[in-house]
Amino acid sequence: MATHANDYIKPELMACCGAREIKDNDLVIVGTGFPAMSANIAKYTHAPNAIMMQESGVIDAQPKRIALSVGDPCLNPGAAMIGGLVEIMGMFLQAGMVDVGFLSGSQVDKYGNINTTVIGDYDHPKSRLPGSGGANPIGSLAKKTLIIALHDKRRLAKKLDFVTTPGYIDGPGAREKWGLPPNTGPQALITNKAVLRFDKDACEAYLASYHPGSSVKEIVDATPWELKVADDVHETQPPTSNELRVLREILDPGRLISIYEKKGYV
Amino acid sequence: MATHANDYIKPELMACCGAREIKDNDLVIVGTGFPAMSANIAKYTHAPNAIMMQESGVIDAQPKRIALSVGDPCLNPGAAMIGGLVEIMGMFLQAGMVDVGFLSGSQVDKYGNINTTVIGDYDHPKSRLPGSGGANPIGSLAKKTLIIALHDKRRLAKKLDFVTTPGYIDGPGAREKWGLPPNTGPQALITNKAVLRFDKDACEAYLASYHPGSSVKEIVDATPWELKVADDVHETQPPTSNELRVLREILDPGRLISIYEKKGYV
Amino acid sequence: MNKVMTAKEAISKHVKSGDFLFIGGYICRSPFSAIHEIIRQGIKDLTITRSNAADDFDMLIGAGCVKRFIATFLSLGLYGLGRCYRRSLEKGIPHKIEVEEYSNLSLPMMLLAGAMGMPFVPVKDMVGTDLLNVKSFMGENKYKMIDSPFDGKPTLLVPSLNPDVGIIHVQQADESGNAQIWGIGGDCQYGANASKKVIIFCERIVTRETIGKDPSRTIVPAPKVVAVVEDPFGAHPGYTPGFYDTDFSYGYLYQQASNTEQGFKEFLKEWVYDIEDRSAYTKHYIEKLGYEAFKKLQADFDYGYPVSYAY
Amino acid sequence: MNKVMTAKEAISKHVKSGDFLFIGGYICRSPFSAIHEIIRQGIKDLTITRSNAADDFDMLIGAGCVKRFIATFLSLGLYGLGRCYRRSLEKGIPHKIEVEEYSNLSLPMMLLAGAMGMPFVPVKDMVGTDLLNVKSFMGENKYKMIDSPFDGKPTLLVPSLNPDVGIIHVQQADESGNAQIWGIGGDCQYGANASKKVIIFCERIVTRETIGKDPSRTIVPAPKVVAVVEDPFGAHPGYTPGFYDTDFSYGYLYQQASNTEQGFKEFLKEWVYDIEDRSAYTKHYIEKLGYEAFKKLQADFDYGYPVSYAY
Repeated sequence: MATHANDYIKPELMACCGAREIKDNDLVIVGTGFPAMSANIAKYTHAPNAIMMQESGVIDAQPKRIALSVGDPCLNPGAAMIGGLVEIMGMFLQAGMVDVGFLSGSQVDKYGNINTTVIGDYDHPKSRLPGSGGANPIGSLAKKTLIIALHDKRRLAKKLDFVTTPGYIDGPGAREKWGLPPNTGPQALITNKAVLRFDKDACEAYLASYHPGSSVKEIVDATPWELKVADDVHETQPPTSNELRVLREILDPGRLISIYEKKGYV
Repeated sequence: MATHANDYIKPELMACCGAREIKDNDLVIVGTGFPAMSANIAKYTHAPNAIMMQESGVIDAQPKRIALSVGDPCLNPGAAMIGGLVEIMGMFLQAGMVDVGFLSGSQVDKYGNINTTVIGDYDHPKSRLPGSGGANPIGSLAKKTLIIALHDKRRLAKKLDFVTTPGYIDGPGAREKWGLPPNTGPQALITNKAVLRFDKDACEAYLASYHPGSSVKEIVDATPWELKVADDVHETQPPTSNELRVLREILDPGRLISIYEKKGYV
Repeated sequence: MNKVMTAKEAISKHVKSGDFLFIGGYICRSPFSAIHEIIRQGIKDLTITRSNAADDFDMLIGAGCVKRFIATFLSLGLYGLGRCYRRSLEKGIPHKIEVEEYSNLSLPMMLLAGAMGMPFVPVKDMVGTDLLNVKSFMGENKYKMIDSPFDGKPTLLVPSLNPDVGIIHVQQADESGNAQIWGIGGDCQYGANASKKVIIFCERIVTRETIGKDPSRTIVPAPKVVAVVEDPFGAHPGYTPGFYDTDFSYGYLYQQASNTEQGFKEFLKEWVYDIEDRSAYTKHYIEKLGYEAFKKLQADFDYGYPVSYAY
Repeated sequence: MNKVMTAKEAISKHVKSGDFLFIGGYICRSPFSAIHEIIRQGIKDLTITRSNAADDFDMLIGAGCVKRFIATFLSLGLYGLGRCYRRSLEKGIPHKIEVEEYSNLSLPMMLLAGAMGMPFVPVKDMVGTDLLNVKSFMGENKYKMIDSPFDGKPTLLVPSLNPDVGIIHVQQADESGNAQIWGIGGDCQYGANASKKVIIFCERIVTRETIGKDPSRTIVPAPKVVAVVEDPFGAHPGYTPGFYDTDFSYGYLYQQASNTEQGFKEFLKEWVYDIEDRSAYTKHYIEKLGYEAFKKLQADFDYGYPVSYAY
C-alpha cells in the first residue's frame, strides 16, 4: 500500500492531484511546469501507457531534463513523432483524440472559463497577458481539462476581464449551443488550497476536497462565488511516498518545482 | 542555328511541339509518356530552369530511366522534395503556382473539355475509363494546359459523353462564372496532324499549324466541328536536330516513344 | 503496447464486412499483403477509397469484396484500363459496384480534412464538369456549393472522410505502431490519420529507440494504430523505396490474367486463395518466376546521411 | 538558380516597410539573424504573424518595426511576459501596435489554408469566447460563422493567410533554396509555403546532391524561395536541433534589459545596431560572454541512421 508523506510542498501536492486525474492510455497535451510533472508522475505510477504531446509538434518525447518550454530542445531526441502545430492541434486535438489538457490562467470563473489575455479593459489594458496560444483550443476540444490556479479572490474571479478559453461558458447547454464537441469541458480546478470539481448539471465548480492544512471555511471564504460543497467533501490525499519518489528522484531532482512556492503556491 | 531533321516519327514531333510551349522557369506538372518527354526536351534545350513535378508528391526528380508512371521508383532518388498528393495538388496546383499541365483524353471538344471517365452512358457504360485522377484539377488550375489527342472524329468530339476536365466549359465567361482562377485554361491541342490553339475571345480551338505531310483540308475534314483556321496557318516546325538528339540520346535511348505509333499516333 | 500480429490476425480482428477502408499506396508501398488477406478472408460489401487506385483495387473489385468505391481514378498504368473494374461497371461481373467520383485534389483534401478534424474543406476544382453532375451513394452530401461568406464567390465544399480502418504499408514501424516512411507519399499520411483505426504493414519492425533517432520521419503515431504486421516484400508487385523495385513483369502477368473472368479466377487461386501468407507468396514467386527475378527486384544500396537531434 | 546572398542583401532586396511577414520558429530555429537585420535596416509598419511568438517578436515590436500583429500568444517563456509587447499595448511605447487575436489551432490552420490555396478553413475552437468578440484590423473578415451546409451545425470559418514574405531558419538548404529541417516544426512549413516569397536562413548550405539523398526532409522547395542566407548560429538565442542548444542565460540578459525602455535601447545598440552581421554577432558573443559559454551551447553528436531511396 502507498504510504503518505508529510514533508511535501504545496506545488508537489498539486502536481500529484493532477496526476491522479490521468488514466492509463490517456493522450495528454502538456505544457511545462505542473502539467508536465503531473503527466509524468502518472506515467511513472498508475498510467504507464499514457502518452504525452506538446503543441509544438512532439509526441511521446523522452526528455532527459525537465522541459522548460513546449519547444524545448530536450523534447526532440527520442520522440515517437515530430511534426508541427498542425499535427498536434489539428490531427490530434481537433480530431478529438486528446483525453486530457492542462490549463492555467490569471483569472478563472466558476464555469471554468479562463482569462490569459488581459487584465483591465481590452483596449486600454492594465496588464497585457500572453493571449490564448494553445489554451483556447485545448479548453474547447480536449475531453477533460484540468485547470491550475491560485486560490484567492483575484485569481478565482466572479467575472473575467476577458474570456480567452471556454470552460462551460455561461452555464448548462452553452458548449452544446456553440457546437463544441460533446463530453468535453473542465473536469477539475486544482488550486493551492483545494480540488474543485464541476457539477455535470450546473456546470459549476464545487469543493470536492481541501488540502491538508486548509479547511472548508477558509476555502469558501477565499472563493469569490458562492461555493457549493460536496456532500462527501474530504481532505485531499497527500502525495504518496511513491509519487514523491518519482517526482524528486526521477523527474525533478533539481527541485525546480519549488519556484512555484515563490509564485504563491503555498 | 537549329537544323531540322526529316527522319522522325509523329510522336517525336508531338513531344517537341509540347516542349516548345514551355518557358524557362516554368513549373510543369507531368505524367508519363509525352508530357514527361516534352518537359524534358524543354529542360535540355531552351528551358533549363523549368522544374517538373509529379502529383504523387515529387518535385524536380532526377530519374535515371524514363518514368513509367507518376509513382515510378526512379522518381525518388535525387528529387528536391518528396511529399504526397496534398503537397503537389494543394501546395502547388491549387495555390496557383503551376504554369503548365499536360492532359490527354479519349474525347476532346472544341472548348478543350476532356472526357477520361466513360464512353457511352454513365450508368450503362460502353467503356469505363479511369476517371479524373489529376486531370480535372490540372485542367481547372494550371495556368496553361496542353492537350494531347489523336486527330479523328471520334477523339475530337462534337459532344463529350462525360466532361471530366474543364477546358473553356461552354464557352466565353464560363470559367469565370464557375470561379476558376483568371488566366487559366487550355493553350494548345497537340494532335498527330496539327497544333490547334485557343482563341482568347471565342475560347474555341483553331488550326494554328499543320504537321509536315498533312494539310489544312485533311485536318478540317478530320475535325468534327467547323474548324477555324488561323490567317497565318503554317507548317509545324519539324523537330530540330538538337531536340531529336536530346530525345533519342539522353531521354529515351530505348525509343519507348515508338509505342505511341502503335496507338495510332501516325 | 505491443500490437504485432500476423496479417491474418490483423485483418480478421479489425476489418469486417461492410467497413469503410482507406487503403494507401501509390505503386509506392501498395499494401498487397493486406489486399490478399482481405480477399482470402472473404470480406464483403466494403467501401474503399484512395486517390489513384491501381491493380490492388482492381483485384479487390474482381474478387467481389467491394460494394462502393470513393474514387478518383483506377487503371493498371502501363498496362491500361483496370479489367475487373471495367467488367464490374460494364457487365456487372461479379457485381456492379457503386462509384462516387472525385479528383486527385479533392479526395486528398477530404482525407486531410478528416485527419484534421475539419467537417469539410473548400476545393477549387471539379466545378463546371460532370464530376458535379453525377452523384452516387453520398447523394446530396457529395458536395455543397456556397457563396463564400468572405467575398461572395461561388465556393465548392467537399465533406471530410473518416474511414473505419486505414491500411498502409511502410518501410519501418515499432511494435506499438509508430510508422515511418521515406519517398513518395501519395495520400498515405492523411488517409491513415483520417481513419478511426490504422493497420500498419511494414518491411521491418524496428525498436522504439530507432524510431526516436529520427522522429520527423514518422507519419502515423502509435495512438492511431491497432495492429502492426511485419511482412517483407508485402508491397509486391508495387515497390518500397530502399527495399525493392516495381515488378513490371508481374504487372503484365496480372494484365494478361485479368483480361478474362476465367483468367482472373485462376490468378486469384494461384496467388491468393492457395497461398497462406506473405511467406508462402514469396516462396511461390521464387518457385514460379525464379530466384533471379526475385533477386533482380531487390533495391540497390544508395544511402544518404544520418542527422542528429541532440542539443 | 543560385539565390545565395547575405542577410543584408536578402532583407533589403525582399522586405520593405508595410509588408506582411510570416516569421517562423518555435524557440526551435528562431530566425534571429533576420530579425536583427530587419531592425538594423529600420523597416517599419510591418504586419507580422506566427503562432506562439517569443523574444524575437518582442524585440521587433520594441524596436518600432511593427504596426500590426496577427497573434496567438507572445511571452518570454521561462522569463515571463514580453516586456516590449506590454509597453506597446499598455503605454504606447514606442507606439501601440494593433493586435488581431487567434489561437494555436486557428492560426496554423489559416496558414495551412494559405499554403494549400484554400480561401478559408473551418475550425472548431474560439467559439463562445471573447476571441470572437474582439476584432481589429481584419474587421468583419476576421471570421465568419455559418450553418454548415452539410449538417446545419454552427461552423466557424477563418480566412487563409498569404503573407508577402515568409522567413524561416533551417538546418540546411541548397543554393536554390530547397530547405530541410528535422525536429520541432512549429508552423514553419505551412507559414513559409503560404507566403508569396520565402527567405531561407540556414546553418549550412549543402549541395543539390545532398538534398536529393533525402528529399522527404524538404519542407520548402526552391520555386517558393527568393533568397538563401547561410548564417550559422543564426537562431541564437533559440536553438537548432543537431547544432546548438537554447541559451537560457542570454534569455535572462534579454529579460533584464527589456525590463526598462532604456535597458532595451542599450541592448539593441549593443547586440543589433552596433553589430554588422551574424559573424560580428558571434564574435561579440564570444568576447562578451566567453568562449566557454559559446562552446557549451554546441550540440552533442547523437546521429541516427541513413536511409536509401534506391530501387
